[in-house]
Amino acid sequence: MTDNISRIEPSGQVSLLAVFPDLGPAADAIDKLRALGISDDQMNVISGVPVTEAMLGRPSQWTNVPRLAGGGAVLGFFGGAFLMYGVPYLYPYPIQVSSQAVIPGPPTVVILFEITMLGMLLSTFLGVFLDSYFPNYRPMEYVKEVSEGKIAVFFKCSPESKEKITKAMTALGAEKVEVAEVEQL
Amino acid sequence: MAEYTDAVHANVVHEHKDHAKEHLREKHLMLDPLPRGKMNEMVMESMTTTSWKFWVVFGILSAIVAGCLFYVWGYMISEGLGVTGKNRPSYWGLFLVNTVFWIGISHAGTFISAILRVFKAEFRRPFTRAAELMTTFGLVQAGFSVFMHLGRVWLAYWLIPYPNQRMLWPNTHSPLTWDLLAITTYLLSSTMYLFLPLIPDLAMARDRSTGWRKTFYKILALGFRGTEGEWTHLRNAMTIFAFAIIPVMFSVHTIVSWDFAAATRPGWNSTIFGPYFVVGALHSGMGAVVMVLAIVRGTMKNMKYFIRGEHFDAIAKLMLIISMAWAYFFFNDYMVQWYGGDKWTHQLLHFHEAGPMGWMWFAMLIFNIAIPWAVLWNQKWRSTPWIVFAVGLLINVGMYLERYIIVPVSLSINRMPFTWRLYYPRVEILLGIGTLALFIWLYMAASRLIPLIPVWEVEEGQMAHELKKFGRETVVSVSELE
Amino acid sequence: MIKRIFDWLKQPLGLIAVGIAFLALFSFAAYGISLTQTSPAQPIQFPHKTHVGLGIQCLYCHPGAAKGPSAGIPAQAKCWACHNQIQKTLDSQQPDTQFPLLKPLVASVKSQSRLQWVPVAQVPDFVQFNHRAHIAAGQNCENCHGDMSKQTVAENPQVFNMGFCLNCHKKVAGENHDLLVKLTDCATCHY
Amino acid sequence: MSKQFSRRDFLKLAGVGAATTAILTGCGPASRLVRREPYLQMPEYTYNGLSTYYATTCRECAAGCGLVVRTSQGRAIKAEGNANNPLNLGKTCARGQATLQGLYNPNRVRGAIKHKRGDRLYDTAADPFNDEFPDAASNMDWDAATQVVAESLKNNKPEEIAFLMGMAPDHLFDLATDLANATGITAPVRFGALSMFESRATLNKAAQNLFGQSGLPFFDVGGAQVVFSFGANFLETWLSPVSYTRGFSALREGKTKLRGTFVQFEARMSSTAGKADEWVALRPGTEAMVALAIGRLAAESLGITTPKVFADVDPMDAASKSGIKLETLEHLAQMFANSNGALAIPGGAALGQSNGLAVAEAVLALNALAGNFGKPGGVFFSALAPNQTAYQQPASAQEMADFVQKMIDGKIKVLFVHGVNPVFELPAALNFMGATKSVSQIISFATFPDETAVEADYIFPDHHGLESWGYQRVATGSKESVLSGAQPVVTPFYDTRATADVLIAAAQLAGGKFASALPFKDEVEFLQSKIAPLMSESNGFFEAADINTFAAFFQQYGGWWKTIDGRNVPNGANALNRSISAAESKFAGDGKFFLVPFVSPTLAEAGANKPWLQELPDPTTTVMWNTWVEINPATADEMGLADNDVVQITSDAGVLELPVYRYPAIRPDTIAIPFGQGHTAYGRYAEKRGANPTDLIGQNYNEAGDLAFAGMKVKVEKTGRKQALSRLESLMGVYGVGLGEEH
Amino acid sequence: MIRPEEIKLSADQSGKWGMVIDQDICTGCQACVAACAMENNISFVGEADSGYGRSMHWIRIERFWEGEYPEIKMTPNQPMLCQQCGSATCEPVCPAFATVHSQAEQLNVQVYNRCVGTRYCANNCPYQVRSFNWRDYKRPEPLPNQFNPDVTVRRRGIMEKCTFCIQRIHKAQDKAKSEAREVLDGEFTTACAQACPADAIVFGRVDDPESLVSQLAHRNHGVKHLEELGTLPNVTYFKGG
Repeated sequence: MTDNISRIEPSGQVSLLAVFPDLGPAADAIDKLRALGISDDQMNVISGVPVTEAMLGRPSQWTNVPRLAGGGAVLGFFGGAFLMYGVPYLYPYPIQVSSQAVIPGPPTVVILFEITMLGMLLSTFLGVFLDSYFPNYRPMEYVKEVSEGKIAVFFKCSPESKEKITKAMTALGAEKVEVAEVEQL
Repeated sequence: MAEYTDAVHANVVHEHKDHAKEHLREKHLMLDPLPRGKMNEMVMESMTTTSWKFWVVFGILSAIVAGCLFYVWGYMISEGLGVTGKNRPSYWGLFLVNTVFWIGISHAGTFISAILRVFKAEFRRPFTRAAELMTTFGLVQAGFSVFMHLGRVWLAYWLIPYPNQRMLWPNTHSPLTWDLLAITTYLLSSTMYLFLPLIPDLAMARDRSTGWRKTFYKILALGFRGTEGEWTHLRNAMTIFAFAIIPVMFSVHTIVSWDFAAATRPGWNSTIFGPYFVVGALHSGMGAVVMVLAIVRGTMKNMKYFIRGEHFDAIAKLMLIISMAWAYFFFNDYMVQWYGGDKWTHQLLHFHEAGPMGWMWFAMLIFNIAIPWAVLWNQKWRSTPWIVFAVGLLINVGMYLERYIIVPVSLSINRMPFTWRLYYPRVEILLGIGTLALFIWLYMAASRLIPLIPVWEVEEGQMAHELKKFGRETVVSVSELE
Repeated sequence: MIKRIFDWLKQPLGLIAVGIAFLALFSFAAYGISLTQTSPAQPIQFPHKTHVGLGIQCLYCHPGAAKGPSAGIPAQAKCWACHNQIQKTLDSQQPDTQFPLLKPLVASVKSQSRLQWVPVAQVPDFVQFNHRAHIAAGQNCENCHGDMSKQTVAENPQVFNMGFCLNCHKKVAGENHDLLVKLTDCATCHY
Repeated sequence: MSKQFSRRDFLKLAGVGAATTAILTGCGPASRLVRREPYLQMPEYTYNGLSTYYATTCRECAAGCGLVVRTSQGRAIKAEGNANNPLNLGKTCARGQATLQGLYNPNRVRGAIKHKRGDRLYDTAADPFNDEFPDAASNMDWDAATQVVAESLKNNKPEEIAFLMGMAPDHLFDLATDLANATGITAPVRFGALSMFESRATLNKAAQNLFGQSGLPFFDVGGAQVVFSFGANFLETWLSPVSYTRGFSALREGKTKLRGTFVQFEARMSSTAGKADEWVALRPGTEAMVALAIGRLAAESLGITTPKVFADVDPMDAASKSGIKLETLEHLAQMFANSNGALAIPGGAALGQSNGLAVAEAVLALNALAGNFGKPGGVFFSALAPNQTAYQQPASAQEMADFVQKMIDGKIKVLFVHGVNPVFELPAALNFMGATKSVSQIISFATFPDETAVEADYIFPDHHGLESWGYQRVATGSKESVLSGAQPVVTPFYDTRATADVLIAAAQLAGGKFASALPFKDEVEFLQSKIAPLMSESNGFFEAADINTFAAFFQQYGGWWKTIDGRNVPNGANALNRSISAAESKFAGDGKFFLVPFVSPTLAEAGANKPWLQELPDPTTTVMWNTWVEINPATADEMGLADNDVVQITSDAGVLELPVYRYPAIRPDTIAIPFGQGHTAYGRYAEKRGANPTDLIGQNYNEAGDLAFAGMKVKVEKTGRKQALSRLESLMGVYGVGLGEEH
Repeated sequence: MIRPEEIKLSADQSGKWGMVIDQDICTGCQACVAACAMENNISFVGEADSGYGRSMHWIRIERFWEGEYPEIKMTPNQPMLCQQCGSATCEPVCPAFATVHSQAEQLNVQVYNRCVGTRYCANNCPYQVRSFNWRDYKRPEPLPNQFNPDVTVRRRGIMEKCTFCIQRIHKAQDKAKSEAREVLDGEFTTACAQACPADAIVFGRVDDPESLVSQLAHRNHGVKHLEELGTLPNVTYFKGG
């Protein structure tokens, strides 16, 4: 997970944040960083709009959300199936309503559908958080400008190269380059 | 883009190009970008700028909610449903009318934020949240109304499937059980669907606020920063939601309609009730959305920038189409019932039109069909908020009457003429007003607490839109972002 | 304002106060629930143990159980029929008596007033229970009421809820389909 | 005392407490809410939870149906018919079913009361559906009460002491009669609104005139093939509705022959007429004429010489005056003549006319024409009850008027009232209320705080019928001679005392001839003395050697009856050779409308205090809890009257305001009002509800002395107010009101 | 344990208890209505509520009019009570299984304590014979002394309806069992049939061809109400006339 960068801090590394006003300079900066020997998994981009990987030329992000959703749907389906096919066997007594079969056909479809969807959507929602480790109220590296539409590139480098990289970033249009401050979000 | 072609006439000359551009900019939010920081500020300002009028209205609503909803409900629980106007044969009354009504209202939010998102209708961007809030709050009212309806509401938990010592589970044969599951699914999923796109805006609000608001947003934003991973997950989830919630939405109102259609009563036992109810729900939902937008635009600061004539125009077009669809289904239902020739159904149809509640039937047709058709053809009127507001209001009245006709009016007539009796609502009216007040109250509270405009979505849209020259003509183009 | 309250609550004293408040609430609730579970006070701390120990059959005092729905509480005349021949009963009228349990009985017989017993084993009004059928089916009293030779005032060994009834009905019916239908039918107990 | 009986070891808890427990038991033994009291002494044969059944007699009307009352833990739970009793064979009417609502009525007189005339006996302002409804407290003990009775017996001239009694119970009447006979007290007078509306005196008189013998005719409806009823509402309240309904059932089922035909002649379709194959809406007052015309036409159809009795009538004239088509009359006459067993019954409003006696005679003459006397499906004299030597006729209205006059003249100093509520039941025009002012001491034995009790100086409440000993002679309805026996099925609920016991004790206290007139220890001993002679009679339902066994059987079976047909055959030899006036009856007042008061089939005269009887829909109109006036819709349209419009009805005698019921089966020139409501006392459920149509009835009598209650003409005016009637039926579904147009 | 597939559906069975009502001899006297109320602890509701269609009668007597004055006729009185349908429309719609088909007695059972008061069953009953406790109808002391201990006292928010006097069925069965025999035809009957002075109501086993009710029901002019809905009612009416 790319997010792990913020948490696992290899000793001796410095975290830097470069804030760019627009996508173009940010994309250039990423290329530059790569050229400066900082690998993609040492970088992260924080933005206020959903920026796709292609825009910045970043490797695509891995997500388990669709799988989790599928898993939830399966769970929901079995939950519904239990309600329809299992519960009548739990009754110690025959419950007959009207002359309808004890396990009714068409209502099964309805119940299965609803509970499947419920399972799927719930797991999607929870999956978002499970899969990307938030909610997270611990201090994190962040700059507020991000929510003003700026793009922040966040990367780690050795203390020696800090100076050099800062310069390069500023040249590419970074509004500021600084040691990433850990903020209580 | 239709507006654009309308506006830019064939005889527009070159010199006027800048003027045309300016015109387009004024008209379209997406072509009128502001810096994100500015928009953030405007949205934050709209939340925090509160006049005394707001508090007066809010106070009055609080009093109504406390009095009409909770006090009267408590009274009703302690006295029994005898304080309502229900009787034999009108065992169901205004509560179920309200339930169907509120579920109908709730359909608009999903329609706008899911279907329009799936079909990439760009005009949706500034008001998806305003509509989605209606879904959640409307469903809350629907839930309240259902619980009010129960004779022994304190035992309502029996309808939930859970293991118990009685070894007794809910009856899966009953449309009400389906209903309960469907509404629960819908309420949960629409709330989640409201929350997911809200997170980035909450993070924005967190960054721009201080004091208790800061704490509030901090908690709700869940530590969202906007990293690539977070965005990817959110986007993925939103896509899944947008697709999955659509069938849920259709199923909910279809199942609500089955409460009626599955019954053996004349007039109810109709196969077309499912789609008829869904379209009816959209009809009233769209009406409600424009009402809310018009009020939000008129009363909240900075909203005139975000919500413009184009939006009213677009929704009004949908309203017109849905009105036509509703008319089609209505006629379909009527036609087949009439053709069936069952004497009790005939009696009921006659009762609808010529009975003591006949005025409702005619008012329903006028409000739901005649007025939208007469008014919404005109683009200028469509773009005028107050006109669309008025039409939306009338449609909602008409749809309320439709449900009233379906529930208590149809219940008055059955196969046992000896028991026919009219229904006169009593405390249900107060409780209905209470739910309406609670809805508005929740909405007002929400408008002070959460950003009503999804700023990041607007910015995303503005980033993607541009004017492009095709030959001699400047047209709007959208680049694919997602 | 709210912030200040929260701040105060965050300090140790505040935390203790919150703790105490929760504990108080919890103990009130626990007390309330325990109240509903303890056996109620009876006019006489009736020693079932003693009576059963003397070899008196349940059906002697509660003959209704074999005949109809209700086992019933014996008429005071029945108590007195034995007791007025027992020396202890007569002794209990002495001021320095060592048999205080008998005093209320003697007093009520003398004043022709009724003892106000409080039923312990009870099913709700919506359950139509018939002792006769259960006795006829060979059920022993202690299956439901517990071993009375160990109890003084009658206690309820279990909550008579539907699960309790059904478990037994299921067991009794076994593989007998018709009997199971009858014993698990809603209308057998609820009407 | 009441506590003890109400709180006995309830098997399954009673009342609201039960429900509370039901909710709370979810949490465990919530039993602390319930207290159970054991019996001090368990009654024999009683087991907790098992019901005990006691046979007794229904006292809701005087017919004398046998009941078997189910009791549990000392509470009466359900009244069911006594299948042994030949009168009702296990069946009951609605009023009999509701008798327990009287026993457990929240407004009963709970003990002996010295009372200021006119004072309320309970708080009338309170909500009738609420528990809190304080009743007047008892302020005397029974010793003092007995003393009061003894002194009034002793300190007044015997002829200044009067007993006014209801139609039930008979044993008390016998006791009072014995007392009167032995001491010179005025012979007790019996009266009841039902007997007034049944016109028993007219029937009796007509029988005497035609057959030369007094007695109550018995009409064997079940055995007939064609039944013509002139106003007799025998399926509702008339004489013995349960046994007549059985007869009707037999008529219709055609157990032996074809399904019988039933024709009803009356101006307003009663619920009896609703069951008729033909309802002939004749003009009120023309019943005699129509009956005679049918007789004449029938005789012609039979091809015999017209009997003298029918000779004077002109069928054409009768048809035009009665408003019946001549063809209809002819067709009916043919039906009557050619049937294999025709029966004609006079009764109800037809007799309550100034020419009521002529009507009765004319209709009985039709039976003579049919020659059905003593035959199955014909007319009999009802079997006399076992300890009866002659038919005892209750006082006619005329006799009651004379009685009232005696009161006004000060000839009555002490009035004992039992089992009747004359202030309510007698028409106001007879001025019983005014006459009470001239009576120095009124002692009421009322069980319920009725209007007459309110006017009494002392109220010494009798037990409710189900708490009482007694017997009731069956006046009519069974083939056999029947004496229905009553016994207490529960211990008295309140501090009430049997009136017989009070009188016996008071007589003993008064000493002298009083003591020797009633030489009994108590009521039971008196009863045994009265049934003892039956032991020697033959053909009894049971036999016993000694009186104790006999009395035990009497209790066990709910009475004593013979096993043979005890009916007498009327001698109809001269019935056709008399002449009967066919003149129309005279009507008092100059209004436009004939007034037909009828007894409410569900409430009758004393049912109004029983909430479930109030909630029973009237069989014809389905109205509950109120009084209405029936008006033909055509007339109502003419007058601009909609349903529920309140109209003012004015007669010579009084004014009433009532909501309109547009009744489609009533003559346009007639209005009808049910009798049974309009109480000014009588408990929370009866009071301030509806109106009493006797307020409209003037002092008009027929030749037999019965009240011409249907002999009024009244004015009807719209008031402009509305009062909604509670109906079970749907105005929309049944009448199409509010459905837009006719459907 | 009975597995769902072992359950015999009522549609395949002929019913067990049934009733025959002869409308020709029903006089509309309301004795059955009163008897039913007395037997089954039914509340009275007072003038206002009863006029508003909230009366609790489990059995009601319907009558209509035919024609206009003077040729007007009252239609035969029609006692309307729960038809104890074999395929009852009220049952499947209850979300709580509060109204179910009794397998043992083949009756349509209302389990009061399970009812949450959705009133769907009442809406769906084509005979409109269910009544709802709109309030806690008050029965002031000492009226509650009359309560039948064999029948549950219902409170507000609960649906109720005719049970074919199931407490009497149980009592008779219990008695027969204690005497080691079968219940005899006519040994007991419902409160309404017992009271009916005209004997217009007959109750008994419809699955026993020898019983009186079966014999009567096989008369060719019996009709069942709204049979076309497929409800398999167990009450047969004779219109007569």
